[in-house]
Amino acid sequence: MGRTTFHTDPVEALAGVADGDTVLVGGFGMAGMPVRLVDALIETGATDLTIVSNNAGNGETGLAALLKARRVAKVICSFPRQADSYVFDGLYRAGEIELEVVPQGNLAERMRAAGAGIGAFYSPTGVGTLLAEGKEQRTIDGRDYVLEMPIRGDWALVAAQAADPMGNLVYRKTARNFGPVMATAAATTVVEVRETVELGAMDPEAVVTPGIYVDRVVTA
Amino acid sequence: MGRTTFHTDPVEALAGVADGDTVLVGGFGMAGMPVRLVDALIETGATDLTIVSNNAGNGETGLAALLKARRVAKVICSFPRQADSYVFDGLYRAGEIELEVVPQGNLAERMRAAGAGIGAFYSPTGVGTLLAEGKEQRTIDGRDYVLEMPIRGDWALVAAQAADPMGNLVYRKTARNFGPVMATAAATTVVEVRETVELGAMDPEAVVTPGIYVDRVVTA
Amino acid sequence: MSALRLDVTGAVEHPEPLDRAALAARVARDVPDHAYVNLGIGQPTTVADHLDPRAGVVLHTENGMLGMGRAAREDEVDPDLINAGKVPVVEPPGASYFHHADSFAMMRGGHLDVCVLGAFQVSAAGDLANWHTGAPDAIPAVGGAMDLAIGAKQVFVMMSLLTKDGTPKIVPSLTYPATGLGCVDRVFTDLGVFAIDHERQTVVLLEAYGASAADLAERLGG
Amino acid sequence: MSALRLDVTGAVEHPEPLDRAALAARVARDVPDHAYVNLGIGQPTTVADHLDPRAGVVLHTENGMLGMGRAAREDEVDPDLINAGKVPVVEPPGASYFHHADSFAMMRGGHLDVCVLGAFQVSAAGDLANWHTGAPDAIPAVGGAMDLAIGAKQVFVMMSLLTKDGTPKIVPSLTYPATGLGCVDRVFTDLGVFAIDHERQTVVLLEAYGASAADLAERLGG
Repeated sequence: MGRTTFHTDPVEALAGVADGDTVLVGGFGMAGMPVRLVDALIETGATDLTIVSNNAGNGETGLAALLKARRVAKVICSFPRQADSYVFDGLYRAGEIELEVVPQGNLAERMRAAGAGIGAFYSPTGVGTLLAEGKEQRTIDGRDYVLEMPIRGDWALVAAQAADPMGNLVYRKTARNFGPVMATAAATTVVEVRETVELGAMDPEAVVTPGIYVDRVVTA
Repeated sequence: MGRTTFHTDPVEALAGVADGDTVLVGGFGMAGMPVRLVDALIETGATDLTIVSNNAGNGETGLAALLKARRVAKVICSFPRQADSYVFDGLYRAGEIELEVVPQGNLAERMRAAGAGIGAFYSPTGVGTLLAEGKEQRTIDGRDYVLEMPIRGDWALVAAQAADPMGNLVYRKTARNFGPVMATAAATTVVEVRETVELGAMDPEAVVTPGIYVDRVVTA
Repeated sequence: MSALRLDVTGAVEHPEPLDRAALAARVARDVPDHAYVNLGIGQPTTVADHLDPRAGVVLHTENGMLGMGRAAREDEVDPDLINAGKVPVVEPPGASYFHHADSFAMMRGGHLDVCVLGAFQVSAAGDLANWHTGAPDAIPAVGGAMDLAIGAKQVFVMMSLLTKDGTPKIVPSLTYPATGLGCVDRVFTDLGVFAIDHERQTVVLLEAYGASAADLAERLGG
Repeated sequence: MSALRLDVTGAVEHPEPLDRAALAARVARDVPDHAYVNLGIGQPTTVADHLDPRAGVVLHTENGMLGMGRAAREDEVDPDLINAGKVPVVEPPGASYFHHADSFAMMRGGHLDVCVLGAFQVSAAGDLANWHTGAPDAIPAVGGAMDLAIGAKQVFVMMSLLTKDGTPKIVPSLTYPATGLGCVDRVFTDLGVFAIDHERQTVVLLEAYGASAADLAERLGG
């Protein structure tokens, strides 16, 4: 058996979260959003957090509730502005939150680089745009690229469909999105699952996230 | 349906291979080696090839037969020297074949970069060694890295377990190895499979190589 | 600002402008059979309704699916199965799922044949502006726009030719912040279909709709 | 050549040298419970035979498997299921497969706890030589050695302390071509177990087997 631990209490599963930590939060819209873990993160009381996620929260639940509770110093995301992202909008316009906008593919690839031990990479995305300002540019084989650095998390909060006792994960449909990438890019990865299955019940060919990337699992 | 075409004749499936082409050949030892496609490559008569593969052939079949037929100008691989790699050894010692030795992880990642549109990347592997000589080095966050460039193929020859009519692929156990990476890194990817399954018979969650990467399938 | 480099010789003229549905159908006509295609959020999504199922076009959505199906009916909605616009869709046979890094690798590696995007502006060099109005109080939000802009063998833009106040959206050079440089290949609008000739950095009018080629040349200042 | 920086104070002395099986068992003792471990080709592979199944150690093989099982018996051989040494193995429950880029990403991203490797030489700085003798007529072949050398939280080396002609393989600085710099943490040999103190660039003798600490210091020229 690996070293993945299993928890029923999501707050217990976040033991160790500290002020100033960087937290990768999975999900694209609500699909794959680790709702229980985000709520638990609020409960921990940790503040001055950097949140890395595709969006910056909707309405007043989940990430938006975390923002509203003033726990977040900085958001790194691709798309903060949504129909009902008024909590983020208000904090941003009041100058109370820092924002780093990253093209969605660079966001995913920068986390993949962190997980894969890549020091930096040249991306074709964003060349010649505001989001490449101040970044090193390089022409390789006649094409222009921008140097992008890894994004590492102290924590990754991920939602998956099922875990086995080794911590191996499968996801469901497009709820997979950022989960498998974030799981590789954090010092500690915490995963909420809908079901746990017995050892041997998961097809080894179909495992998406091997248990080595999964530190703690919160069961349903 | 995608544009993947299905063939029974492996030589027909290699129509278009030209002298001087770069061919990525899957497999780690014999696991995942596209034996029928390598034999067909010999039959095409194409010469002056660059072969990218983990090894450089064993005995006198497969890649070794291709080498023995003097069709290969250059081999890019991680481990040319094996117990019975005498065909390669002889050509190399006679100065009749060029060799680029690449650490196995860099070999995989350089092909991944080609498939993913990454211009180049900084790798921690090989720093301070003979294999990094002449390569750009860079210190990032206190760690040293070597700049590695993508490896692109004109062709990828891959063996998989099964294909569906969309060209989606699954592999079997450790025969997966380089196949999914090479399939992304070539202008034309040709795959030999042991079985074909009906549309809808492959679990969309378990597809390893989506059909977009598969141009031609050779059926059993 | 210098004049737009525009070539209207050889344009075919049609009597009526294209309404939204006709425009979507016109874009669909230029999508090759068996192409792998990403349709951007909003108007580009409607192109799917005009693709002949027998043409075998395969849709990609950047949130991790190839072979994406149509929008889900109410009784088919599955919150785990959405497109990039966060609209529930269905899973046809032959689909596959992958994670976000693999999905954008597929896009940026140049494996998609066509990407269809909306735009604020397109320049004669094929530069695209579609992510930011440049207004000083706007909250920046890019999503996948910059990846999509450079991530397909052909990038199609679909938009109205003129803003509400009549200003052309095909311009000599961008005044809005760029999404990508030199990336647009074809521009489909209500009044005309244009190709970008990257070598000549010239906009070539292929078809005019509800206006003569000469009219369009005058409106665009070319 | 300067002298080896060696610290033998505090070493525990054992009367007998370690034979190959005892050495493998000694390495196994230092592998933490529940660790994710890659065992290099050859002698390091034998460490698996000495891991207590209850310790929950999970084996990685760089050709794309986590949770690798023991060597296959003759009736269990499956040509699709091999380890990095190309030896057939079995698939225990809880295993998973992945492709080569994902497998080396797992390694280079620092996710493995321990990697056990053979070596020609280890320097006081923790530099490793294990891929090339430097002989001018040798055909270079690196495999995964350079990735393994830098790809685990802890790198263990397992070797004889002396060559057949009695030359120490722990050296002030490498004379063979390097596989990785500053990467070795611990060296397990028939005559002694050593830690590399990276800050002091010093080899620390932890345990001596079949020789006194003073004897080893003399042999190593420290």
